[in-house]
Amino acid sequence: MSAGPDVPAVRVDLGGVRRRLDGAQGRTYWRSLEELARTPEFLEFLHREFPAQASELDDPRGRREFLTVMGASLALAGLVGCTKQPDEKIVPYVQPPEQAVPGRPLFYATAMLDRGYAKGILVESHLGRPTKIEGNPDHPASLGATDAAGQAWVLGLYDPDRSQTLAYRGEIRAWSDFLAAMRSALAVQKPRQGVGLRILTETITSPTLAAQLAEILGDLPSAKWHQWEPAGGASAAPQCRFDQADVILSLDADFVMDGPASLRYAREYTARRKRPAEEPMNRLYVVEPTPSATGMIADHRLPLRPSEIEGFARAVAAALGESAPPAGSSPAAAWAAAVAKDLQAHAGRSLVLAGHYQPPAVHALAQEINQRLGNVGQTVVYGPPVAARPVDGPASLAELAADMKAGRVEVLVILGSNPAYTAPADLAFAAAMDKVKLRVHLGLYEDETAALCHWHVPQAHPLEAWSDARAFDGTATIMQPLIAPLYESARSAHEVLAALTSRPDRKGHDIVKDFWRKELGADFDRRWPRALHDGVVAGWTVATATTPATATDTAGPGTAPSPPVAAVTPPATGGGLELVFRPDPYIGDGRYANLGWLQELPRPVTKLTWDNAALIAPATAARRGLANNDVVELRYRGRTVKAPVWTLPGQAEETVTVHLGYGRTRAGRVGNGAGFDASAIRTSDAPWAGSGLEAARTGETQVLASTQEHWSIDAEAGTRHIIRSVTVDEYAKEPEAIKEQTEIPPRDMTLYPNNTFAPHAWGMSIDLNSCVGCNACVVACVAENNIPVVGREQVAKGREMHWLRVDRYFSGNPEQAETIRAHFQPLPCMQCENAPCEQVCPVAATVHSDEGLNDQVYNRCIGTRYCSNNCPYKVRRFNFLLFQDWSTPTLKLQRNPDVSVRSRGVMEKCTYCVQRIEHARITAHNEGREIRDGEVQTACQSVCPTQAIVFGDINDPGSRVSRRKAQHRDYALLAELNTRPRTTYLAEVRNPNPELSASAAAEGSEHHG
Amino acid sequence: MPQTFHRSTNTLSKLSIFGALFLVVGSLFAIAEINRSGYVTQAGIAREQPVPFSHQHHVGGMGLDCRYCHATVETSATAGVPPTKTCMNCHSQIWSQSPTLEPVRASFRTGVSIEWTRVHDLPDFAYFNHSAHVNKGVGCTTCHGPVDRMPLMWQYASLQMEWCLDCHRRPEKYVRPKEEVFSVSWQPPPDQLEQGRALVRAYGIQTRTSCSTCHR
Amino acid sequence: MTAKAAGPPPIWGLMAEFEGPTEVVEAARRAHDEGYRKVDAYTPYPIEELAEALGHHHSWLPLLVLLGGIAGCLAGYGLQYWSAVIAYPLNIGGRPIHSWPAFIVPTFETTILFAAGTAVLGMLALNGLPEPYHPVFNVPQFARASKDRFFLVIKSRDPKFDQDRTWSFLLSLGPRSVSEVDY
Amino acid sequence: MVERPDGEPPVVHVPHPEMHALLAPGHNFATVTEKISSLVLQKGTPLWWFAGFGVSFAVMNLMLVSIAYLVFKGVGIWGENIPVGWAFDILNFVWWIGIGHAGTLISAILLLLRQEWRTSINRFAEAMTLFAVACAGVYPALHTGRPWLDYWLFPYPNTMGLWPNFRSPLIWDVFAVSTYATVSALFWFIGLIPDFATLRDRTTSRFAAHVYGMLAMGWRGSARHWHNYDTAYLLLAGLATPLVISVHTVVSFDFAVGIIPGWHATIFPPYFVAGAIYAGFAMVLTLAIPLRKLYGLEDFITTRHLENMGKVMLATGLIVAYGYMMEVFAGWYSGNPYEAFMIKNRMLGPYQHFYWALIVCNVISPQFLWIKNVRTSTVGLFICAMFTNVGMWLERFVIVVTSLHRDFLPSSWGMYHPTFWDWSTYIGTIGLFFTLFFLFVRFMPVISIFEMRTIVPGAEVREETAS
Repeated sequence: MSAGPDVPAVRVDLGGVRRRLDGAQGRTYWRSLEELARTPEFLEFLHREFPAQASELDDPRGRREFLTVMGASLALAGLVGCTKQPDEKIVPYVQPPEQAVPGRPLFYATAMLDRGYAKGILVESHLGRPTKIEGNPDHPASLGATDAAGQAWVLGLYDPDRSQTLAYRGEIRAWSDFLAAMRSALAVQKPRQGVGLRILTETITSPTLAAQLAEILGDLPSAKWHQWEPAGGASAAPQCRFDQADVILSLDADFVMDGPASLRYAREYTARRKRPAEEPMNRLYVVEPTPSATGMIADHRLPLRPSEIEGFARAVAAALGESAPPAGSSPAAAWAAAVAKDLQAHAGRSLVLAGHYQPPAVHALAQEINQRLGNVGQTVVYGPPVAARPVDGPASLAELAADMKAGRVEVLVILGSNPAYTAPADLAFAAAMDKVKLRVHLGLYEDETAALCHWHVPQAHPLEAWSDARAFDGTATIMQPLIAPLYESARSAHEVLAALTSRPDRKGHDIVKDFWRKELGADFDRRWPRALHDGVVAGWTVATATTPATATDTAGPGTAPSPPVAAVTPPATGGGLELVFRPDPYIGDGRYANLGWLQELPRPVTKLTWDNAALIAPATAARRGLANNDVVELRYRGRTVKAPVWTLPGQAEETVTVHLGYGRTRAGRVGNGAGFDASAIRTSDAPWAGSGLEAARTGETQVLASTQEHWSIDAEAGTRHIIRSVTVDEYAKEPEAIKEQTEIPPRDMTLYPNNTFAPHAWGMSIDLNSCVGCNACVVACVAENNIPVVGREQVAKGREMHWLRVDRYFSGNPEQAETIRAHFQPLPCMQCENAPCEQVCPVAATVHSDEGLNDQVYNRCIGTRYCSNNCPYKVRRFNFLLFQDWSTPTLKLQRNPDVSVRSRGVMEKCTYCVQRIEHARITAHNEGREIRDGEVQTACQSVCPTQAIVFGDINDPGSRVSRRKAQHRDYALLAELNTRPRTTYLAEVRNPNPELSASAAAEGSEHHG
Repeated sequence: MPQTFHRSTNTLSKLSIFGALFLVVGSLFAIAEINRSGYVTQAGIAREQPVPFSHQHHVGGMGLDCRYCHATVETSATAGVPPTKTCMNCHSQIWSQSPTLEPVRASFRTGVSIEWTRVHDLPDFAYFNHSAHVNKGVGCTTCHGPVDRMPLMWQYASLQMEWCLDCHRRPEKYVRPKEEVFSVSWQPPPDQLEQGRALVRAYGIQTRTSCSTCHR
Repeated sequence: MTAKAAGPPPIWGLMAEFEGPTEVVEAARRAHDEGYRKVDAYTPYPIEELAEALGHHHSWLPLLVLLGGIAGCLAGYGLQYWSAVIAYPLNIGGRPIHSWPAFIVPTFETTILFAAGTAVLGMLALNGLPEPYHPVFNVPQFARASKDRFFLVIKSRDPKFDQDRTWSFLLSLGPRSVSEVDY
Repeated sequence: MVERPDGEPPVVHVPHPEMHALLAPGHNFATVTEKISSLVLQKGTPLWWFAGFGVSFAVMNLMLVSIAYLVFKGVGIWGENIPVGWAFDILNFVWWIGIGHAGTLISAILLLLRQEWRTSINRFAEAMTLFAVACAGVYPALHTGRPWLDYWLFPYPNTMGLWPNFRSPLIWDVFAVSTYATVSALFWFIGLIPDFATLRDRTTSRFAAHVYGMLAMGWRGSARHWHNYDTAYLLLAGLATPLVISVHTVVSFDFAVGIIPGWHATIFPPYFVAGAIYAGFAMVLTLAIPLRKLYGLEDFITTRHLENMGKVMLATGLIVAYGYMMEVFAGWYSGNPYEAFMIKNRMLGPYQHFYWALIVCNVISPQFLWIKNVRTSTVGLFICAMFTNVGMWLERFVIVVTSLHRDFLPSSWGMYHPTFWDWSTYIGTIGLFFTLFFLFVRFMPVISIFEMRTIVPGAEVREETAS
């Protein structure tokens, strides 16, 4: 038993869990096993989970301390200076810029990169300040949505910890000095065909960059270009058409959240689940080792150890009459058979896809099955690769490391990559770098790699520089700068590569424009501005840009399925655990580690913030006597790392999942020291999974700040009808049943006059069947509404400031991992018509608007917190301390000028983005018309990949939101309190396969509300 | 037993009780008055500017239209303070040597903006939109006063919330025909209230006193 | 000190000192019967009988307090009605603008406050307090009026007042002492 | 009656017998006056006073430090969070306000009920009330996020054209508590005027004579004055009685008006009032028992006083117990899952030991007061009183924190952990309370002298003279 000084470990009594679940009537929802087990240790843990003392006194994060002091002085200023405002200056332009109208934002089309692939975005700019990112509806990989990381890009631009100066061995140098150094280095290399030159990049889809590289490799044929994508390349992924697929089998593919096409896939997949009664629903099977958003919302989910997935795929293939040997040994043969049958029944309208982290063999099997089912060309397309030169990243990096060790590398140019941190441990990359005479690094931060390089060139943020990139389907986007580089010594990859060419000092703008002048040919002058405006280069397909695929290209297009390489997933050596590596869902391979928005964003399933953990199935943990917050030593292939344990329902037995991207040492003030570095035990031959892991308790414990572990939960959730979920058959039979789960007081049963709202009455509908829990809406809300980051300690105290949260409830039996499901419920302010919060505010700081908004007036609020106490949904957030950053200049540039920046001591909450409503109203009235349906889009709505959120005027029966609320599965949360929420939900409707009734029965509890 | 107090203390002590009451009430009243005075609101106080720009001369004298300089008043939240370029449109010819205009020319030469002192300064948590008002028949002079008689600009109204509310509650007291919005000579007709009501109906003006109208 | 009768200078009154409550009440009655009207008595604690004996029966105070209470009630409810219904009507939690049940509570409090204030100020006013200087304090024995002695004073303003006759009358009441009270 | 032969004191008819129990025999006007006023006027101050005052004052400064840091950093220095938006601040406010009920109750209601035994305890009970209310006032003023804007709670014509929301129980609090404080202060001061006069006439120091003289406002005990005085005092009592009932009713509205399970209960007003009286008397005993010992006031504050207070505690304690019972019953009877869970969570949830400790302190311990020996022993009463003081604090903790930390949506359940600053502020207010109390016992008569005179033998006018 490991009991730390302050935090006791929590033992899960699975017996207790079992007993409770046996006793439970109806569906049981629960959030934490400890709660379910009701162990006394848990109650104890609840008490001492966060040792309470005046922690602000010894707050580890100096910045926060400084800020709170600032806050106090401001507060005191408020005391004395309550009468006069200080004089302000007006500083008009000297020459007015074209287009820019002070007070009206402009939107520019560009793209964000995910593993090098483009996702189209529109960037909102206020007088030249990019403040907010929206998806580009015209872009195939965005369709108007963005992911969480995309929202945070604008914060990345303003990150005060970005590297700001060009340096040689840490001393400031001029760009010209750098060029000189490169010139002399090239002078040496040129005669020797560049044999000593190595260029390391991440995955590259940029045609311009590809062309530049091609040019360089042309001049220096012996030079080598290596690629390393720590988060896993997506080169093997085909293009799927989920809108065409009735039955989908995902082999560990988290397609709704992960990958360059996730936004489009999520949209297409959920589009088939929006009108369950009226239109045929699709059905999703997921096989995966660790719970992903996709798996948690699937109709059927089978947790398998990484080593078993290929077997399962073979079993399916076998059941489909594939020639491959029948895999009777597979643990889930029956399951496989049922799936195969279902796939067969929908031949041509089914889809099998393998995840990024699966070995080529599984991809090959998926491709075989699709071919066999005649899905190819229907639901899935195997096209030419989009990446400039798809390679097997780990292998490429290993080759480079070998060359360096052997002293064959004289000049190493690293573009944007951070191998010193991300490289698998077995390559000892950092050590190998010492052997290189001249090391050059281009990066956004002075990171672990920069520290080891002679030259560090600060990279211009993609929102500051000209470039281009291609989407998963090959569509090209010109990336245009929104703002001149904040730090003038910043350069783009194009400019650094140019330094290796005959024309060293070219501007990124010219490089990109010249490339496209060639590509677009005659009518360039017409197509170029059009491409910039649209965010896509219309009618352009890759011609010469990419260099031909090399031998290192593994699962390339159409290549015959290579036999499973033993090295990739070694068979489970009995006894040991299997280890699964995954990039963090938000900070990825660590590149976003310094972005507080993402660090503080609860992970979709674990709801952990600010830390990664060793995720273990409850039963596995119990067998080993492990519990949440136990720190274990992970021993894997002779390397070790210490990690806190987090038990996760739905995790495959005997597996441990660790996320990459944490344990950074030079990420910046936010990212440093968060979590542990999983790549310390990662090996290049098995980058994503392997067996033979030992987890030994150290006796230490470490508190993990999870927004819903410390908001613990138990079976109460079920009896309160918070989540309502039925099967499609049940829904077809009695659609009314969903509404009738609680008793709603009739509108006229009141002593009060019913208020009417005019001209509009704003309302929102959230479709639980579409929500995949990706949390993009939460970051969008943070970005739009100037919501502060509070830090681990405050999150641990329960003081996170997110106006919108995504609640996650588990259902199913923790004993049978295949029955575990998560139900995601985004919770903004409900904007109750009978708002309990308003009545109790002594100073009328929260009152109703004439259009039914529950206004929160920050400047009137004195902070009694009564409103929050009286809010049954607990959606109000309070500035307990000065959480807002009032001091960092760059962060001020990001703020949305249309939303008040709240200071210490005031309550705040979701306003339905009232600033957007007012903007639309004024625009409409200036044009002499009323607001159109869909003209006002809340931040959460516009970012949502699955369009789960719809906002509009419920006075207008024709509006989208009204039509949504007319559906039978529309229900209001806690309606029995007669709060009359304006935000209502569409119940979940699942489409299980009757064949798999066995597991369906285990989920049985699901089938009664 | 000797007297502890002198005779006079009787009157004094009696006075002190009522005196205290008057003192309290009086000071409260004084505070209320001070808060509304120009000392706090800055209303009616002409502000020093780097260049003594005279609305009286440009508007009253030469009859420049407001929109010549405040170009975005009909389309944006902010009316827009003109760029130096706008000044130079004329002053590259007229008064092109005048020493008082040197700062303008300097700004144009060097590209460094002129730093004007803000005269109308709403708190940051109040979101005012010029276009919304101008397009609904609220004239410039209604809030900014007789600018054509202001040699140096000063704040005309108190800009306090009660002042905003006055018009937001009963716009008919102030609205004027749209074509008169930019006129500095317009005076409310004797039957302003009737005309006002007609205009309120015609322009679809809402009396919006919900908090989120201005506070977001 | 028992001073013998002296002519003018005029004095404020004559004061007789008694041992106990019974004596002073008896004395007061006698003085009243005698026809003296400008008579007052001073005791260390309230004695109901004394007031009757001296013939002041009712006090205006209750009426004042009632008026004060009514004023407070009107002021309290008026303020709430005006501010919530007329000055700035707001839809708060869907409750009616004129939420009279909620307004009762502050109204009650203001009623009490005004009434209590009136009671205190009224009492002081009716008693002519504060009055730190008073002729009776000139009499040395009077210090014991706040301890264990009881005093009866016949003021010179009384039409029947005649220094000598009144003096002897007081003596006839069997006091511990009789003294002149200077202005 | 017997004519009095010579100077010996008159034979006094004996009023209802227990009168004796209210005042030890052998006292007359002079002794009563001398004894009580000497406590104030004595030269040299007892050592224990300096000790007690010193400690209290030090602790009060801890409060000042905490408040300074609070204003400097914000309420985040406390352990509060979402969902537990109120904790020590409001529960201590309610605790203090509750304590602050005994004084006015004793003075007003017992006066109207003609309970003569009140005379020797009402003075310092009222003082205690004022000091408790002062301590209570600290919290609502400081628990806000922006205390420097608290004046917005008062209705005054402002440039924003805004007014408070009179539907909010917090505004009711503002009115109720400020009215209560004012009226109690007036009541207390009126009661003091004649005694100030006594001190004015007793003291030998000219300075003291001036100070007390000013406070006495020239009181000279004229019959006409006493007449109006009695009327005013009676009227104030009549006004204070509904007030004292209303104050804790209004405080209970803070919770009863909310919709949180555990708050939203119609039983709250009566059982809050009962609880307040319960707590108030407990605190009076806590102070009276040491005080009479230290000042040797056993003659004036007799066993019978203490026993009566014990009886009141027992009665109100039973009402409070009934309140707890009804809460549980309602939780079950309502059939409302939220109410039912709230009860379950109180008894078995993470804060269960607070609940059970509360039951022990507030329901079990007062039962000992059925025993006369306990009621009449200072030790026994003191222990019971201490239990009640703690118990009433626990009751407020259970109501405020335990109800908030798990309400409707399990996803937003949380826990509350008091921080150092929570405790320092709370303990600090206790320091403030005793600082004020020590000043009071040093500079003002702790027992109403003129009212004591009225129960001295011989105070009544002999009826025979009437004829």
